[in-house]
Amino acid sequence: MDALGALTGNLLSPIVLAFALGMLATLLRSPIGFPEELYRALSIYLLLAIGLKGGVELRHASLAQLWAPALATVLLGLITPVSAYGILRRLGRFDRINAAAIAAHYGSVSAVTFIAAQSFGRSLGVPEEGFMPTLVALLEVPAIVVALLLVRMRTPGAASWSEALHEVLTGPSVFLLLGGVGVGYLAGPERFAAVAPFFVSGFQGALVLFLLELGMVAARRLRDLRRVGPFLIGFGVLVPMLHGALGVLLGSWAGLSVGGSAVLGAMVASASYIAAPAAVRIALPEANPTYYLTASLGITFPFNLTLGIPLYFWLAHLIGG
Amino acid sequence: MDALGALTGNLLSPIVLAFALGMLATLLRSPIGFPEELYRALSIYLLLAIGLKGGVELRHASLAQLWAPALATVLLGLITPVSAYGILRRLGRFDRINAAAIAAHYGSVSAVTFIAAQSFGRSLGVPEEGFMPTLVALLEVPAIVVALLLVRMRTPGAASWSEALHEVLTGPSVFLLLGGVGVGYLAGPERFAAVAPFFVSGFQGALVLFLLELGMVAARRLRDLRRVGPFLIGFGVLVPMLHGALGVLLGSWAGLSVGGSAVLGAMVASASYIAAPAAVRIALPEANPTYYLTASLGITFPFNLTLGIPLYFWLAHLIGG
Amino acid sequence: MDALGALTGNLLSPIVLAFALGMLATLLRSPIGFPEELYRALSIYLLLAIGLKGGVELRHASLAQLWAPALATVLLGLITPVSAYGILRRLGRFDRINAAAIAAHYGSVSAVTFIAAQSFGRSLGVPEEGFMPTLVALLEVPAIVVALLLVRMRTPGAASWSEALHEVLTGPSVFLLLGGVGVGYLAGPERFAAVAPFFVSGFQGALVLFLLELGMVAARRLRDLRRVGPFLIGFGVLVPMLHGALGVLLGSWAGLSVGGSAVLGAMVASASYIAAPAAVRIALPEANPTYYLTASLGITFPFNLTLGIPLYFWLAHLIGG
Amino acid sequence: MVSAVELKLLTIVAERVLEERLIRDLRSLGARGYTKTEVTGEGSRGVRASEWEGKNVKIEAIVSPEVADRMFERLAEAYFPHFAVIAYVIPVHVVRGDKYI
Amino acid sequence: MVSAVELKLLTIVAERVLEERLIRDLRSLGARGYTKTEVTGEGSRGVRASEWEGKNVKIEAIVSPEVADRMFERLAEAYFPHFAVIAYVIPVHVVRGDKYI
Amino acid sequence: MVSAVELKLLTIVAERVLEERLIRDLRSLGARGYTKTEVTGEGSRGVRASEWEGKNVKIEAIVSPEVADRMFERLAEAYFPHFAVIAYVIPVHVVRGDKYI
Ligand SMILES: Nc1ncnc2c1ncn2[C@@H]1O[C@H](COP(=O)(O)O)[C@@H](O)[C@H]1O
Ligand SMILES: Nc1ncnc2c1ncn2[C@@H]1O[C@H](COP(=O)(O)O)[C@@H](O)[C@H]1O
Ligand SMILES: Nc1ncnc2c1ncn2[C@@H]1O[C@H](COP(=O)(O)O)[C@@H](O)[C@H]1O
Ligand code: NA
Ligand code: NA
Ligand code: NA
Repeated sequence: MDALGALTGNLLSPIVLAFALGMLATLLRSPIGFPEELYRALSIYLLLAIGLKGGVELRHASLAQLWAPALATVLLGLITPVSAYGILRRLGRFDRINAAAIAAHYGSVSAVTFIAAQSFGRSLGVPEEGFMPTLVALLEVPAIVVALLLVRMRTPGAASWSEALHEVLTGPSVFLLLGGVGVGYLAGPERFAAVAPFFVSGFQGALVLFLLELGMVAARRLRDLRRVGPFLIGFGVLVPMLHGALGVLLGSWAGLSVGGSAVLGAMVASASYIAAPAAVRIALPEANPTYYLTASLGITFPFNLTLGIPLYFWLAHLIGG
Repeated sequence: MDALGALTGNLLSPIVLAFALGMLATLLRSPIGFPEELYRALSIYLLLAIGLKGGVELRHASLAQLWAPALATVLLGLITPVSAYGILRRLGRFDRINAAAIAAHYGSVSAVTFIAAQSFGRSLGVPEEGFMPTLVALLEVPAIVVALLLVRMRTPGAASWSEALHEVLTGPSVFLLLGGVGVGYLAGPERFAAVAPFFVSGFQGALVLFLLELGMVAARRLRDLRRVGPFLIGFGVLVPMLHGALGVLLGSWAGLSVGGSAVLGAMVASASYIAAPAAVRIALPEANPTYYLTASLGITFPFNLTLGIPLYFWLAHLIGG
Repeated sequence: MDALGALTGNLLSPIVLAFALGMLATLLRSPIGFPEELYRALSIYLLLAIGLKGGVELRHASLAQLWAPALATVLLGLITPVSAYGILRRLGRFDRINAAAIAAHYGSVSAVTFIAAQSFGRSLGVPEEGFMPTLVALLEVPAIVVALLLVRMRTPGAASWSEALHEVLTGPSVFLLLGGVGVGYLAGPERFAAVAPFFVSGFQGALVLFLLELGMVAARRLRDLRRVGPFLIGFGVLVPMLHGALGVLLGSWAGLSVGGSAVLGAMVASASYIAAPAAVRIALPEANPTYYLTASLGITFPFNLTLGIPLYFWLAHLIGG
Repeated sequence: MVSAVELKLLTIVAERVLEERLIRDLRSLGARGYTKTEVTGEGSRGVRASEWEGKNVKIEAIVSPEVADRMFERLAEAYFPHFAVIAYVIPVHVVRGDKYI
Repeated sequence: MVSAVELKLLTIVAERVLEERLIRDLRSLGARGYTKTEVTGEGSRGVRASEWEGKNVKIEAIVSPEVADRMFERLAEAYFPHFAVIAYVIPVHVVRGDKYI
Repeated sequence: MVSAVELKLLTIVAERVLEERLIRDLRSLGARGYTKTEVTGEGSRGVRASEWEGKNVKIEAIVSPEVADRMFERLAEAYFPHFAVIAYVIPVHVVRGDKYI
């Protein structure tokens, strides 16, 4: 694999460029007026689309293929919040609550990073397994539960714990992903064909629009970089690399293809910024959102999108290629 | 025709599954946050798209083919509100005003049911005539007028009658359908080709998104099932079957194909929940919206979508096949 | 070239018909409820799409081909506000401020008119050069600066001049056009292929929806026709013809193809109704918006869309064909 | 200090289907302008026709006390019996208030 | 003239994540209805979880003075320490105000 | 009872093009926050540049009486002559009102 070529290819992909354009818009204070409703509409569309495609392809997967990657995913969902928490407490000297809040984000997964990794793999001709969207849903929940437990063991009585759980489980990303998987699985490839032009052909282009807006949002987070301090900035780059390597490794052990383990690596490396913030805001209101939002959206997401994803593919190639 | 196979095929179609997923979202209180603007955008798109396609195909229809189905449609638009009204008054013991309000809904037509029937027919390889969208617009108005007249003959002076009529005639569904038909007819197939990818290829997928939201809305109506009583629940299932059979029959007499008379049956069986509620709210404010909305959206629409449509196709097949 | 056939062809194109349907909706007071967010979403999509396509094609253009048309465009952006201003002051007896405000609009460019001209040319088989979107961005800014200078030379101290400039330069149309060009250029044709179904195939259809809404907006402006007086109505038809002829001529001299000079003519003939109104409202708040909005949106845009564009193509054909 | 006139801020929250009619009534009873917001809400009454469209409208108008009173009466007689409507009045100080009377 | 009861208009602006909870609290403390508007804003506190979603909610409820007081207390104890919330009360005259008490 | 400070609720409805400038002015004159709503409306003046965009903005700020007065003056001198703007003030009781002064 030509690592440098792949990296350039990624940096010049329309979705990465659109993200950069969005950042530029915020920096120039360009009043593009991207409607929030369009942003929400696009996330519903993207989540449902990957769910549907994943569901259709899930039919080709046997339980024998599925169980090991699923187990690896759940394991990663249990380990990574703990490793993130440990690093934040020991090395970063964060208090218990903020450490748990950030750990919840880094243990969970960003659906958009998953999509970007998927697109990158396909552009390289290294596709991932069709059942991966199911794994995204599996990876999303446990870390948030673990992270909240880490605080709860010492701080009893947070009344809204169950609310936070309900929030994650029924939140848009888990619900639409799993719902899409269910619909796609039941409908099957033939009946899916009629809706494919909308959900498959339009997908990459819709992603460009979405990343344009996400770039604007991420750039707004950059303004807080100074307030989060150098430790969190380093954390936001190094921990994804650590988690990503772990994901690639376990994925490869679990029998995933090169594309599959690279995408799993990207998933594990990513930090949630939809499900986790909502749940954490409810369960740990004392935590400072500046920390977890700036780290996940301002540092880790751009890092993964540009450098991380090619890196995880390169690793997967080394290990499994 | 394999009735059972067709039924299963319908229940497993992406649009029916999406509707069910939407209902599930409401039952689980999942905060998907479907923007209302997306819902309105999708309805404009869907109505315009069926109008456009209908208009392009209307060019192939001669007046000789058209007049009999058109006449049948208008007749059905005059008869069905009266039959619904009679049943509600005699058997259901509804007062004059609520009976008329419900009758207006069951005499008029739901464009989404039409679209679903159309999709079902095509998936079976039994397409309907290309001029059907024109008939949808024709069927939408008379019933509402007749139903309001039924009350008005006894209750003079409702000041806002003309407003209600203006509401139906210029309301989004009649206007966009007929407008689309006009544009499609004038543009013709060649000039339409450039916009076809947007309006034709994307159609089924957009319908999936739309039905996801409609499922959420319909499930909210289910909460009122207890308040409307068993009579109206039975009414919401049996009257569509009665009207549907009538529609299939008259359609078949008027010379429509099997697909055409089945789709006409579904149209006649359906109850309006866009044009009629708005008009009735204005002209008959004393009527209780819980009755007419719950019946049309909570009972009849899901019934037609799942069981009704295959039934009307089966009937049409028996009669005309 | 069959001028009459081309004219009919244009009048029967789906986008012109959709514009007419939108006007009809306003005249009939039809409550279609087109969400403003959809309108904004469509403009972002359209601007980005033409930018992207232009950027991809810009790769094929050499600087040698580019410099003359670019120079012609900038020249036209400097000349046309002055000519418009002169006509308004001398013949129309407008005061300095309103003359400058209107001149800013007629010197700048309407992106939708550009798109419509482009579509028309392609339907005729007379495509324009691929780098034209860059010229649209070039044409947008100078006229507004010149027009504001025309007032400023006599009226010192308007504090918000720099704000107005920032508004134009970072406004959605310039930013998204140029941003799209940049992304398309860097990504190149291969990487663009993945997003092409979304941005290319869907384009014409999205334009239909957009013009439906624009028709509604333009029809609302028609109500003010009486208030702007006969001079401005004549101005709104004749000045575009003058500027359009100038554009075609200079474009042809600069070496553009028939399609290219016709499209440049349409661009120069068009009056801005996005960038200019916002900038003028800030820099010249004393100017009466009724004048410039009604002229550009109520008169010139419909004129160009229906008659102007075929006219500029006919002219370009005469000169260069 | 800038002169500020004391007037009434009349607020009406109603199902969307009434929007046009309420604005027509307001104008005919003497209001010189209004501001409209799309809102949602729940109240004592059950469903309404516009419910599945998801929104109500809130109409706010700066008016003289007389106009507020007249509109209150109109609401009570024409809208309250059958429609989901709520209305209230707040005294406000308005800059250049004379143009609203 | 139409009878108008004097009541309180309680307004709460809060980050969106609190919406459901605030409405539940309002209902449980005695409010009979509310009107909700999507808003944006800036205040003294920094970021909030919902910030990147871009919106806050404004909840307005016509309530009796006692309900307003109870809700003020609830806000002070359960929300002010950790959330971005602001709340204020205005006396209003409400048509048919008796149905809101 | 929770302490509630009496302050002013300043409301400005203006064409959208003014949004940024109004907020900048508010901040510079001493407001510590604001809440913004997208609204539409009609008034005495005719068209405005933003009309075809369809919306105005409503900016609400809890401020001290002095800040309200200063902003009234700014509005009267810088905005009223040429722009579609309306502004009014209402006295309100604010929970933890001291943070807004
Ligand atoms: N107590 C209240 N406070 C604020 N808004 C209310 C209240 N009650 C009702 N509303 C609003 O008025 C609409 C109609 O209320 P109702 O007629 O009681 O169903 C509701 O949808 C709410 O938007
Ligand atoms: N002085 C103020 N006036 C009006 N709204 C405010 C004010 N301060 C804060 N807000 C609103 O309350 C939200 C939370 O404010 P804060 O808790 O100060 O960050 C902001 O996003 C604004 O919508
Ligand atoms: N009397 C009024 N009551 C409430 N809002 C008003 C009133 N007059 C004007 N407005 C609002 O202020 C904006 C500008 O008004 P104007 O400057 O009179 O054109 C309008 O678009 C309305 O949103
Ligand atoms: Na992770
Ligand atoms: Na019917
Ligand atoms: Na021009």
